[in-house]
This record gives sequence, C-alpha cells and structure tokens, in this order.
Amino acid sequence: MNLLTDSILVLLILASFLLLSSSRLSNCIKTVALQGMMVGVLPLAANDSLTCRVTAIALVIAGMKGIVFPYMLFRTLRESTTIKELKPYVGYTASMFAGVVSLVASFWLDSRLHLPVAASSRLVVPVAFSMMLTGIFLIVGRRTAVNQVIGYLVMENGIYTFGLAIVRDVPLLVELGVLMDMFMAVFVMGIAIYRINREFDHIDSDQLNTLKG
Amino acid sequence: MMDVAHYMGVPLGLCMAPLLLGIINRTKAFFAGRNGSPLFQAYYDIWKLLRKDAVYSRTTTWIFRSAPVVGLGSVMIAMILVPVAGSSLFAFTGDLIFFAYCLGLMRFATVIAALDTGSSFEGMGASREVHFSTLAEPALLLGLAALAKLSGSFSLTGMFGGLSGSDWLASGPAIALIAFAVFVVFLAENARIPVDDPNTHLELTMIHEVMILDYSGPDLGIVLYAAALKLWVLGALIVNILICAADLSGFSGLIVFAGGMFILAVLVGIVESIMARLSLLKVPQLLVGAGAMSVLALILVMRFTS
Amino acid sequence: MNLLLSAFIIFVGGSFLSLGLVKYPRVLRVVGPGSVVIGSVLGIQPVLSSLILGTCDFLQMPWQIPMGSMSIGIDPLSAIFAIAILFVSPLAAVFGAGYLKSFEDTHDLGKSWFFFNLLVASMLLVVLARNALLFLIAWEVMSLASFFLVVFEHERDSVRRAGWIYFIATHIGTAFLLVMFLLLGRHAGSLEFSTFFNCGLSSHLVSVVFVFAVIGFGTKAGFMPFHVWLPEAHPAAPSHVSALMSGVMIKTGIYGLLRTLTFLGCPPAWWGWTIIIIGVVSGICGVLFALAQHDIKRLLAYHSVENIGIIALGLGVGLLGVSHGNAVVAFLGFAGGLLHVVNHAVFKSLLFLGAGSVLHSAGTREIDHLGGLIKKMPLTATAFLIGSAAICGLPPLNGFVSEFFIYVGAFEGMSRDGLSSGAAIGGILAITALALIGGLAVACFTKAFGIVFLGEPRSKHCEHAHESCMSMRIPMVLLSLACVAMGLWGFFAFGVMSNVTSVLTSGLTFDPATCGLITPYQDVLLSVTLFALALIVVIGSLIFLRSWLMSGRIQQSAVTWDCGYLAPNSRMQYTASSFAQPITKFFRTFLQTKRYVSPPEGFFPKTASFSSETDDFYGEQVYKPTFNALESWLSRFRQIQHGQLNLYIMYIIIALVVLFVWKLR
Amino acid sequence: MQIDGGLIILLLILLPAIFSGVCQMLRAPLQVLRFCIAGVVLVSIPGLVAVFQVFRKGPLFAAGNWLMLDILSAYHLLIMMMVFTISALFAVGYFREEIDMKEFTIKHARRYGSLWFGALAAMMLVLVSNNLGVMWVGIEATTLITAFLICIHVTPGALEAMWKYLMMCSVGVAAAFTGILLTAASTVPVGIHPTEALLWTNIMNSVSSMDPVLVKAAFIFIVVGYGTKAGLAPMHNWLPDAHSQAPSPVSAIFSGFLLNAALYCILRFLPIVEAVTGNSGWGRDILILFGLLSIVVAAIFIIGQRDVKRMLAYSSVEHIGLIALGVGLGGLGTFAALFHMFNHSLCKSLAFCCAGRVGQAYGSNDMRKTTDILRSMPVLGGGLIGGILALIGVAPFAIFLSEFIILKTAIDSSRYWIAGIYLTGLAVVFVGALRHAIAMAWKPPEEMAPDAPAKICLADAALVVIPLIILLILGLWMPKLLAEFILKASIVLGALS
Repeated sequence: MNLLTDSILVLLILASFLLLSSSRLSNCIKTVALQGMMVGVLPLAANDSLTCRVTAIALVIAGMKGIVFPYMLFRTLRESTTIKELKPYVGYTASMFAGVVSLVASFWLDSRLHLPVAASSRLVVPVAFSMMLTGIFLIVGRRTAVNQVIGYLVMENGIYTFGLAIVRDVPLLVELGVLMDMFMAVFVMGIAIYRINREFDHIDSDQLNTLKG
Repeated sequence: MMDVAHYMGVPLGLCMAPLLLGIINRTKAFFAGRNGSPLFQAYYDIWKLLRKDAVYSRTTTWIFRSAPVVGLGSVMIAMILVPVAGSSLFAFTGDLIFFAYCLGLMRFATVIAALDTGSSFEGMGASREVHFSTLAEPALLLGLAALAKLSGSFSLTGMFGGLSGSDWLASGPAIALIAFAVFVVFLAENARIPVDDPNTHLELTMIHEVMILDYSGPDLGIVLYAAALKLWVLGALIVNILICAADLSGFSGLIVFAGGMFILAVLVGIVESIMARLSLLKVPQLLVGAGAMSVLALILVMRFTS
Repeated sequence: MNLLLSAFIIFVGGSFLSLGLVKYPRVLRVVGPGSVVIGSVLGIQPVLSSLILGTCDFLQMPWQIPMGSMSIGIDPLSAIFAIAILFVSPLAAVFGAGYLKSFEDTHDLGKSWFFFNLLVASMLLVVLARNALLFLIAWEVMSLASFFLVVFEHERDSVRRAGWIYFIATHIGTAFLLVMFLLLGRHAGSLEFSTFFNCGLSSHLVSVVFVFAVIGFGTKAGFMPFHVWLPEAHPAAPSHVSALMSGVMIKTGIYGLLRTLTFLGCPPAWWGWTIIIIGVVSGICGVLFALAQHDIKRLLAYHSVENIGIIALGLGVGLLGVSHGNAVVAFLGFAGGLLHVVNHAVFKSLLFLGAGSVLHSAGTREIDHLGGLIKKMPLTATAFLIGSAAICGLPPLNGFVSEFFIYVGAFEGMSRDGLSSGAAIGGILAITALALIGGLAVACFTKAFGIVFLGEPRSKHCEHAHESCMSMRIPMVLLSLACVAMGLWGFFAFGVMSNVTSVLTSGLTFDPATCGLITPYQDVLLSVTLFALALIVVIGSLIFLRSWLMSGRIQQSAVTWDCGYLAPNSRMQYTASSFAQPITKFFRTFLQTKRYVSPPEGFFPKTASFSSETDDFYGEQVYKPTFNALESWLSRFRQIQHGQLNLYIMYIIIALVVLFVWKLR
Repeated sequence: MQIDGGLIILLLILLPAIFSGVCQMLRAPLQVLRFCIAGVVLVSIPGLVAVFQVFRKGPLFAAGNWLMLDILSAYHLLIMMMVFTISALFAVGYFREEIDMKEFTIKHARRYGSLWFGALAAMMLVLVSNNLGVMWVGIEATTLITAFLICIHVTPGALEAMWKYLMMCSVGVAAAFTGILLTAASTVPVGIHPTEALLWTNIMNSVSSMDPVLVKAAFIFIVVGYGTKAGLAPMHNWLPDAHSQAPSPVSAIFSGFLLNAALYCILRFLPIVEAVTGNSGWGRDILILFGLLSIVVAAIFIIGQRDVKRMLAYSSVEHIGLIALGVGLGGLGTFAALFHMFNHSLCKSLAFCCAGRVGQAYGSNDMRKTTDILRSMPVLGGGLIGGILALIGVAPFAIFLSEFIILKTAIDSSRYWIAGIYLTGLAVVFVGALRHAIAMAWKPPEEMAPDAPAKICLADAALVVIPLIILLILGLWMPKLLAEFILKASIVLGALS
C-alpha cells in the first residue's frame, strides 16, 4: 500500500506545481478537481483496514472535492468574462520556483517538528505542508477571485491531508460538519464572485481596494 | 527700647520729608551756580496747593480723587515701620514685606489714577512706572533679604539694629553692594535722575510727573507730600544701612539720623547735577544691575555666615 | 458628616432635578442655583468645625464595586478645600442665574445646571474621598462635568477646541494618577487611603509616585508646562463656570498633591526643589503671559497659573522645611500655600465674575475695546478693583496675608543655613520670584482694571453697557467683602492653618503645630492684622480729612490735559497693548509675541495698523509641534490598511510565522 | 423545578434555526423585523433559564457531552442575548425608512431575517458546543452566514467588504482548523477514545499527559486563526470594511458579539495551553502581544478617521485587544476582561445602531458632514455621543472601571511596559475619538442639517437611554450577582483559582 500512497502524494505535489504554473482558470479548476479527488481517496490508500465508514466518507469527500466544488467554480466562471489570470503578482516561473522552495521548506519543517504521525507514509506531512503553503501562495499571489478560491481549496486539501496524517479518527459528525462548511464556503464564495462580477464587470480582486484607511 | 527716637521717628519724618526736596534743589542750584529756591519751598508749595480750588477732568472718577489719599495713607503706614536710629514705632517679623507692599499699594493707586484720566500721556507714564518698579521691587527685597540674612532678623528694626560695625568689617563689600542697590531703587522709585527727571518739561519723557499731570489744588498737594514721604522712607533705609556702624540711640541717634538724611539728599542733588538722565531703554538695565548686585550681596552674605 | 452627605445628595438631586426642568425655565432659574446654595449652606457647618477645631471624621460604607469602598472623611486638609468649594460655588451659582438669563432661548440651561451641580458635588466628593477608586471616579466626573460646562457655547469653534484641549489634558493627567494610585495600592494591598501611608514602596517607586502625582495633579492645577488647557478653557466657559473652575476646581489638583504627600512620608529635598521650580516657572511665566493678553478672561486664566505658582512656592518651601526637619519653615510654607488656595479662590472668582459682568453687558472680552465702564457699572468696577488689589497681594486685602506667610517662610528657610543648604537657595528663589511676580501682577492688574473700567470708552461696545442685575451683583459684593475680611483674619488663620499643616506633617517625626516653635508667629500675624486695620483706618481718616478740606471749594470740570492738542478723542488713549508693551518687550525672549505691523508710510499716511498676539509658548512651541509630528508619524502606519486583500492574508501568515519563531524555537 | 438541561440546550440551537426558516414564510418586511424581536425574546426564555441553571448548579450537558453550557459560555450567552435584542429592536427603526422608500422589500427582509436567525443559531452552536470541532463548525458557519448579512443591499462597497471578510476569515479559520487537528493529535498519547478526543472537558482532564510542543503549535494556530475572526491586529483588516458596509443592526451584531464569539474560542483553548505549559504564562503572553498590538493599531487608525462606522469598528479592535490583554494578564485581569466584554458589547451595539440612524438621516457616514447631531437628532445623536464617550473610557461609565482593573492587574504584576503602552494607546484613542465626537456633537453644519425627525419615538429614546443607564450603574455599582457570575466564569479560565 505504501507505494500507492506515495505515488498519490507525488501526484498531489505535481498538481500543486501545475496550479502554480498555469494561467488559464479552467485548467486550474480541472487541476484542483483532480487534486481534490486524489486527496479524497488518500485514506483508502493509506488505511490498512478499510471499514465501510471510512470508504463512504472517502468517497463523499472525493466527490465533493473532485466534482461538486469544481462544478460550482465552473458555473461561476461561465458567468464571468475572465478566463485567464492576467498579470499575477508573482510570475509563473517565479511561482514554480516558490513551489519548489516551499516543498523544501516543508520537508525541513517536518524534520524539525517530529509530529506523531498516524499515517503509514513519512511523506504525508511534508506534502500536506507544501499544499498548505501553495494554497496560501495562490491566495496571496494571484489577482482573480476565482484563483483565490482555488488557492483556498488547495490549502484546505493540505489541511485535510495533514489531518489524515496526524489524527487517526475524526468523529463522523465533525468530519461531515467540516465538509459541509467547506461546501458552504465554496458556495458562498462562488455567489460572491458572481455578484462581484455582475457589479464590477470583473473578478479582479486587485481592484477591490476602495475601502481603506 | 523706650527712647525718644522710638516715638520721634514718625513725627520727624512727617515734618522733615519735604525738606529733603529743598536740600536736593539747593544742591543742584549750587552746582549750577544759581541761588535756587528756598529750602522750604516744598512746604510753601504744599501749603499753597492745599488752599486752592480744584479742577478735575470730566473723564475722571472717584478713583482719581481717592488715589492721593490712599497713597499718602500707605506711605504713612510704611513710615511707622521704618526704624529711625535703630528703632521704629512698631516692628514685627516680616514687616519689611508689609513695608514694600505698602509702597506697592501707593503705586497701584497712582497708576490707576493716571489711567483714570484717559490721557495717553498719563497712560504712558503709568506704563513706565509699573515697568520700572517691577524690576526695582526684586532688587529692593533681595537687598533687604541679604541684610536680613546678615542680621538674622526679618524685621526692619531688627535688621538694622542687628547690624554693627563688626558686620561692616566682616562683610563690608556685601553691605556696600546692598546700599548701592537700594540707592538705585531709591532713585528709581522716587523718580530722580538718572531714571526720571522731576524737572523735565516734556510730557513724553516723564514718568512720575506725567502721571499726576491732571491733579490740581489740594489733591496735588497731597500727592507732593506723599512723594516727599516716600523719598524719606526709602532714603531712611539707606541711611540706616550706612549709620548702623555707629551704634547710636536716643536723641543723639535721632540727630545723626537726620544728618544722614540730609547728606543723602545732598548726594542725590550731586548725582542729579553731574549725571544726565538715562535713555528710557537703559533704565531697565540699571535696575536689573541693581538686582544683580543684591543677589551678589546675598551670595556673599551667605558665604560669610555659613 | 451627615450634613456633608446630605449636602452631597442635594447637589446630585439638584442636578437631576434641573435636567428634568428643561421645559420650565423660570423654575429652573431657581432650582438650579438653589440646590447649590442650600447644599452649601448645609455642608458648611461640619467643614468649619473640622477646620477650626481640627477634628477628623470618617465614614465607611460598603460599595458594590471591585476594590472600591465608600470611604469618606473630613479632616482639616479636606476642610480647607471644602470651604473654598462651599463658599464660592453658591455665589458662582447665583451669579450664573443672572448670567445665563440671556441664553435661555438659545441654549439648554437644564443641562448647564445639571453639570454645574454635578461639578460641585464631584468636587466635594474629591476632597472627601478616602478610597482611590472613589477619588478617581469623582475626579473623572468632575472633569466630565466641567468639560460640558466649558463647551456651553458650543456653536463657536474656539469653544469646542478649548473643550477638546481641556478634556484631553485632564484625561492624560488622570492616566498618571491611575498609575500613581495603583502603585500605591499595589504595595498597600488595598485602595484605601488609610493603608497608603508608608506602605513600603521602595525609594525608587516613591519618587515615581511623586513625579506622577506632580504631573497628574499638576495638569489639573495648571503647573506650568501642563497648564495649556487653562488659557483655552477659562475664556471659553461661561463666566460663573470660569469662576468656579479657576477659583476652586483647579485647587483640587493641589489638594490631590498634598493628600498624596501625606502618604509618602518624609520627602527628600529634591521634591521641595521641584515644586519650588515649578512654582517659579508657573508664577513668573504665568504673569508674563497674562500681561501680554488682550482677552480679559484669558488674562485671568494666566493669572490662575501665576497664583498656582505662588501656591506651589509655598508648598515647595514647606516641603523643603519638612525635608530639612525645620518645623517653622514647614509650617509657614504650607500655611502660606494653603491660605493662598482659599484666598485665590475668593479673589479669582470675584475677578471672573467681574469679567463676566463686563462681558455680559458690553459683549466683548477684548480689553482694548473697552474703557470707561466704571461710570456705567460702578459696582462691578469697585468689586473688580478690590479683586485686582487682592490678587496683587496688596495690603490690607487677603492676597497679602498668604504671600506674607510664604515670604516669611522662605526667609526662615534662607536664614537657617548657609549656601550649602538647599533650603537657603530655595528660600532665595522663592523670595525673588514672589517679588518679581508681585511687581508684574501690579502691572497686569493696573492694566486690566485701568483699561477696562477707566478712561473713555474705546469702542461702541461700551455704549450700551449697563450695570448687571441683582443676582449678579450680590455675589460680587459678598466676595469683595470676603477679600477685605480675610485680609484682616491673618491672626485667626493661624490656628486654622496649624490644624491643616498638622495633617500634612502627621506622619513625620515632628509636628510644627505642637512643637511650640511657631507660636511667635501668632503675634506676627496679629501685627499684620493690626497693620492692615491701621492702613484702613489711616486711609479712611485721610479721606475724611480730604473731604473736609474740599468742602466749600470750587471744583471745576474740564477735559483731560491734552498737552496742547486740540481734538483729543477716545481712540488716542493708551491701550492695554501699549500699556504692557515695555514689559512684554523686555521679556520678549519668553513671550515670543507675534507682531503684525504695517507702519504709516509716505508723507500723508492714510492707514497704519499694529496688532500683536502672544500665543502660549508651551502650547505653540512644544505641544503643538510634538502632537503634529506624532500624528503625521502615526499616520504613516495607516498605510497598512491599503485595501489589498492579498497582503491582508499575508499579514495572517506573517503573524503565524512570527509566533512560531518567537514561541516555538 | 427539574428542567432537562439537554433539552434546553437543544432548544437554544433549534429555535433560531426554526425561526430562520419561518422568516421565509412571512409576507411583509415589517412583519419580519417584528418577528425578529419576538424570536429573540422567545430564544431568551430558555436561554435565561439555562443561564440560571448553570449559575446555580453548574454546567449543563447534552448530546453525549458534545454540547455543554458552563458558566463561561453562559456568560457569553447572556451577552449574546443582549446584543441580539438590541439589534432586533433597532432594526425596526433602522429599516423603517428603507421600507418606506421601497428599498427594503420583502425579499430583502426574508433574507435578512433568515440570515439573522441563522447567525444566532450558529453562534449559539459555538457557545454550547463542548466539542472543539463542532465549535469550529459553528464559527465557520457564522462567517458564511454573516457574509451575506453584510450585503443585504448589494453595493460595490458591501461586496468588496464581504469578499474580504469571507476570504480573510476563511483563511483564518482554516488555520484554526489546523490548530484543532494538532490538538487532536496531541491527545493521541493520552489515549482518549477518538470520538471523544476533541471534547473540551476531556482535554481539560488530561492536560498533564499532552505533548506540550504540539499544544503550543496548536495554540498559535488557534490564536491567529480565531484571532482573525475576532479582529485582533494585525489580522483585523477585514473588520473596518465589514462593519462600515453592513447595515447598522448587523454591524451591532458583528461588533457586539461576532468578535466575542471568536475570542471565546481562543479563551477555551487558553486554560488548556496554560495547563500544559505549567501555568508559565506562555499562552497569556501571546494574548498580551496581540492585545497591545490591537490597541496601538486601533489608536493609530482612530485619530484620522472620517467614517464614523469605521471609527467604531477600530474601536472594536481596540476593545477586543483590551479583552485579550486582560485575559492575558490573568488573575483579576481576566475578571476585568470578562466584565469589559459585557460593557463593550452593550455600548458598541448601541453606538453602532445610533450611528447607523444618524448616518441614514444625514445620508453619509462621513463625520465631517454629520455634524451638530445633538441638535438635529437629540436622542439618537445623544446615544452616539454618549456611546463614544463611554467607549473611550470616560469615568462614571462601566468601561472606565474595567479598564481600571486591567491596568491594576498590569501594575500589580509589575509589568510597567504593558501598562505604559496600554495607557498610551488609550490616550491616543481618547484624543482622536474625542475630537470627532465633539465635532459631530456640536459643530454647526456647513450645509443644511436634516430636519429633526418629526417626533422623538419613545421606543427609540428608551433604547438609547436604557443601555447608557446600565453602563452608568455598572460603573458606579456592580451587582453582587454579576460579580459572582463573572468571578465564576473567570475561574473557568484559570484565573483567581
């Protein structure tokens, strides 16, 4: 099973890099859908004993992250005229570089922290860190609102992976609640972007800076 | 000290004060080679004025009319406190403050009376008066404080009574400084040259004379008399400083004191004859100088006694 | 104590009653001041008895507040301030009843009387409180109430600005007091005043407490570098309020300082020095700035600074006396300072009421626009004259008595030791300063009285001037009488003052009131009283003599001697500015007077003008630049709220990283 | 009288949730607003019963210990009731004009009512949950629900504010979730059953054997994460935008309770981290840092502020900082902080509501335009000015008292630097806010001021006067009951034990 887990984890990192380097929003959404799906099935790969409950939750999460969220984002995108990230704060090459740096930093951080890892692979925690950092990087470094939501999703993926790594068993109710909240968050963000687009004719978060001081 | 000076000091001052003016004028006349007015001219003037009718400005009020008597009253009270030949009618700790503030009251009355006329000339005089006296007051009080420190007493009588020839020997320079400072204050407060010229005829340059321009008749007489008394009481301070070396009392003390006053008057006359009036802008410097001398004296005294 | 409590309750009740009576101005006119008068009359008996008999009374009630307790008490120290409060407040209130009549249509007098009563109540509570929290709350209520009273005419920009400055100054002062009391409370273990004494603070902290008390209380009292609110707030407030604030409220600062000193044990000499230097600076600069003002109420406000300086001189001399173990100096200094507190309360409120009366009838505070008012308002003029003479410290009025105490105390301090001793130099400083202040004060008040009331009217303002109504005149008459009476009471003040000073020195090794060293001064004061009396008698009989002399004489009237000029007019009179010009020029280094001159030019000059303006040195040169610099420096940080979401999120991350680095290394 | 605690707690969450649905069925805007009042009163009944129970008998538990109402949450519950009541009462007056102008239609009203009750339910969930995960869910839910409350009226500003609010709080709350995961991880060695691992009561019982490093890391995430929501500087940036753009009754909730709810979550973690680090003040130091930073930042922004609602928002940053500081100082400071929480919520919701009405009347929130309000609208203007005065710590008001006690705690523990920064910050706030308040109160307007409202509504007057009187009374006299209540609550936080 270890091989499977590790390969999924590597794919997750590759997805992060893809996100960092692609400018077309639709590509980004597709990538994040893929990443979400993989994160969703990760427990299946990581767990030795597959119970019914774990499988069910994993499938639901994979479905949400891989299908529902991207779908909602696509809907949002369809309404808007923006299809491409123009002039990000940090260029794509530099983003890639930052991704590499964050990956290295994650491994270093992991080696420093000595977390009581519950999962089977040592790779899980650094990958989770790297995804969190990438997510934040996307939020901070991109202009379009959609890309920021994508960043948020990546960060959530990272946190989820992190949770998988260190917490053996989150109570079902909590897990569902969290999921529900995430769903709501993306939903609300989608609506917000939709409205912003309608009101301002753009979804450029950079230009939302009239309120200051 | 139940001697004659104890009781005679005040009457002596009341009687002799105008005479000082006469002496000063005679001295000046002597220096100018004139005959000069009679010694008792001031008495004649006051007497003449007291018998006259009066003219008042329509602008003036009761302030103007009562100021001369307030001034006279306060200078008389001050006179009670000044020792003559080592003793005064009354003395208490801190009476020099009362003395100084009585003169302050007199000034206050004179100044507001001048302002009561609404004349710009009198206003000008009043303005100068308060300016100079502001600077003269610290000089006087500090000088007296130095004396007080020297003698260890804080009443005029105790102060002068406490001084003796040995003090002159011990801290002569300090006492001389004080005497000089008080002399400057004396000249300034009494509107003498070099601060003010009592005989000037140009209103713009006057200080004291211009403030009383509008007085006439009995009021002017009172003003003149009060001014003479002021000359006497402040002069008495200087004389007291200077004659304290001679430890005198009783009748002989009285005589020596009166003699000292006359010599002081002559001195004033000499100063007036040989000096020109200072520019008004220079007067503050003179007074601050006097104050500095007082401070210096005070420091000297404290060094000697500590 | 019960009477005092009921007085307090009447003040508070009166305040709320006035708030409810907004709709009935006629009733309000009676109730607003009425409650102040009734309360004061009720309260004056226990205060007097404590003052004269030296008794102390203490009352503690539970109070549902953390660390607070309703501890109130009266001792002679409280009483001497309470007497000022209870004497001046009702008179100011009665004056206010007349003064505010013309505002009835435009302003909400209910609120005004509400805050007035509240101010009186809180001042009373300040001097009675024996618990730090109670004290601070009363203190803050006092500030709040007086703030609202200051901004009574809030439609004017200058008034609002003044209110702002005042409230800020007093609030920042309070911040220091908070720290001070808490430092004391921390070591005492409670906030009761009774536990504060010698509560085991290190000498380090005692000094901190002292410095904070000087700053905190000095701000309220108007010690020189902290006085900036005074010349703003006093002119802005209605005159009866200025009278109350200047006469009484700022004295609560002195009270607080003294009360704090009673906690701290034997003072080191430098405390006395500090207070003396503050006194010298406040006194001299206060009167100099006063001299340069054109606004009569601003002038009076600066004189409050000056008189606070005189009080500080007295207290400083007293402190030096205590620290050198010299009972006589301690007694004379403290007694002089405290007596001046009461005296200043009387004559300063008199002067403010006089100024209010002028303002009310002539409609301007500009001294240079006034003149000749003595003919139209003889009573106001006489009252103002008495106040002026009193504030100059001239005998036989009350100002002289307290200055006399301080002079003698300073002399005693000076005469004891040589130059090596601090007390000697302190004494010299005090004498010099007092002498200079005395001279300058005469200059200032001859100007204020002379230009406002004497001569010919300088502008149209004075044409419609009229004597004020009865309710405004009575307080002025009473206060004038008090000035004269207290000038003669030096002898009686002695006993009272020894009661008060024994509170101040109660924790020390010696008590001047009982050690017998001071008894000779009782006779001295008797002499002062006698001489003051003699002065009155002599002047009175001289007046009598003069009128006898003048009877039957012809008294002609003419124009003022004009030196040959044929068409004099009232504009040619000396003005306040020109009167003060020689002195202000002499002291221009301190005053920094701004002069705006357009001199006459050409052979036939048509216009020329001159005006001068003396801003507060500290306000303009110290506080304003500092605050402006601070504000512009701080506003640079406002850029962190730039509207960019990305960077906001960055802040979150930075906060996380910093915490990790800081806390989880 | 035996009352089933569990039932009450469930009722507390369910009632608002049901009301939220009911709002969709109402037919007139005013009806919705009145229903809000009725609803909050209805919720208050079980709420008060529960608070009373807790006060008398100790914590109530429900749903297998997943829900708990202890004295700390009961205290917060009380504050919440108060804030929501004020908000509901003011909303009627606030929206009435918009209803007349047809700007606030039934569509808006339904949305408003549903979201309003939804927010109530979500915050209730935060308060009553014993499970840290559920608590998190509640906080995230409040974010999402209240985001829409900001833009009841879709204006560019409101949208921008909403977007920033949403993003910042989501990121922050995600960080908090990481903290919760770390906490859960740190309980692994303890051996609590996983389903119970996140129960606060269980964690509190097993602090001795938790991994300190993990707990510390968790606490950092928690403070920064929830601190974002609570408006602690430097994570406060969403706060002035959201507060200024939201309708005033919503701003009142935001400032009056939303921030407190987030802070409440941090407070829940504080005893854990303190116990784990051996009461060394490790966690309290962090709170002190954020508290002071918030005070300073707020002070800087209040000086030059022009928008009255933004100024009040920054004042909230300041006061949340004060509370954090008080709790951070511990001991008596915790007591003062909790007391301050009450005072601030009461005062701030009043001030926001009054500011909203004033702004409506003047058509602007710019303080340079809304001048002379004491004349043009004596009651509401008076409420605003009185509120500002109380907020900046003018004396007889209760906030002075709580600030005094916080200062006392700082000085008693010899932390003079803290006292210095604290006082400086407060002084700057005072200077800045007072300048604005004076100008607003009395400065004659440059243009014509709006005409005074036809008549002063008695309800309005009561709404303004009662909170101010409560603040006054609390500043002068603290009921024993309240003191005891707060004392017990601060014992939960590990103070005064």
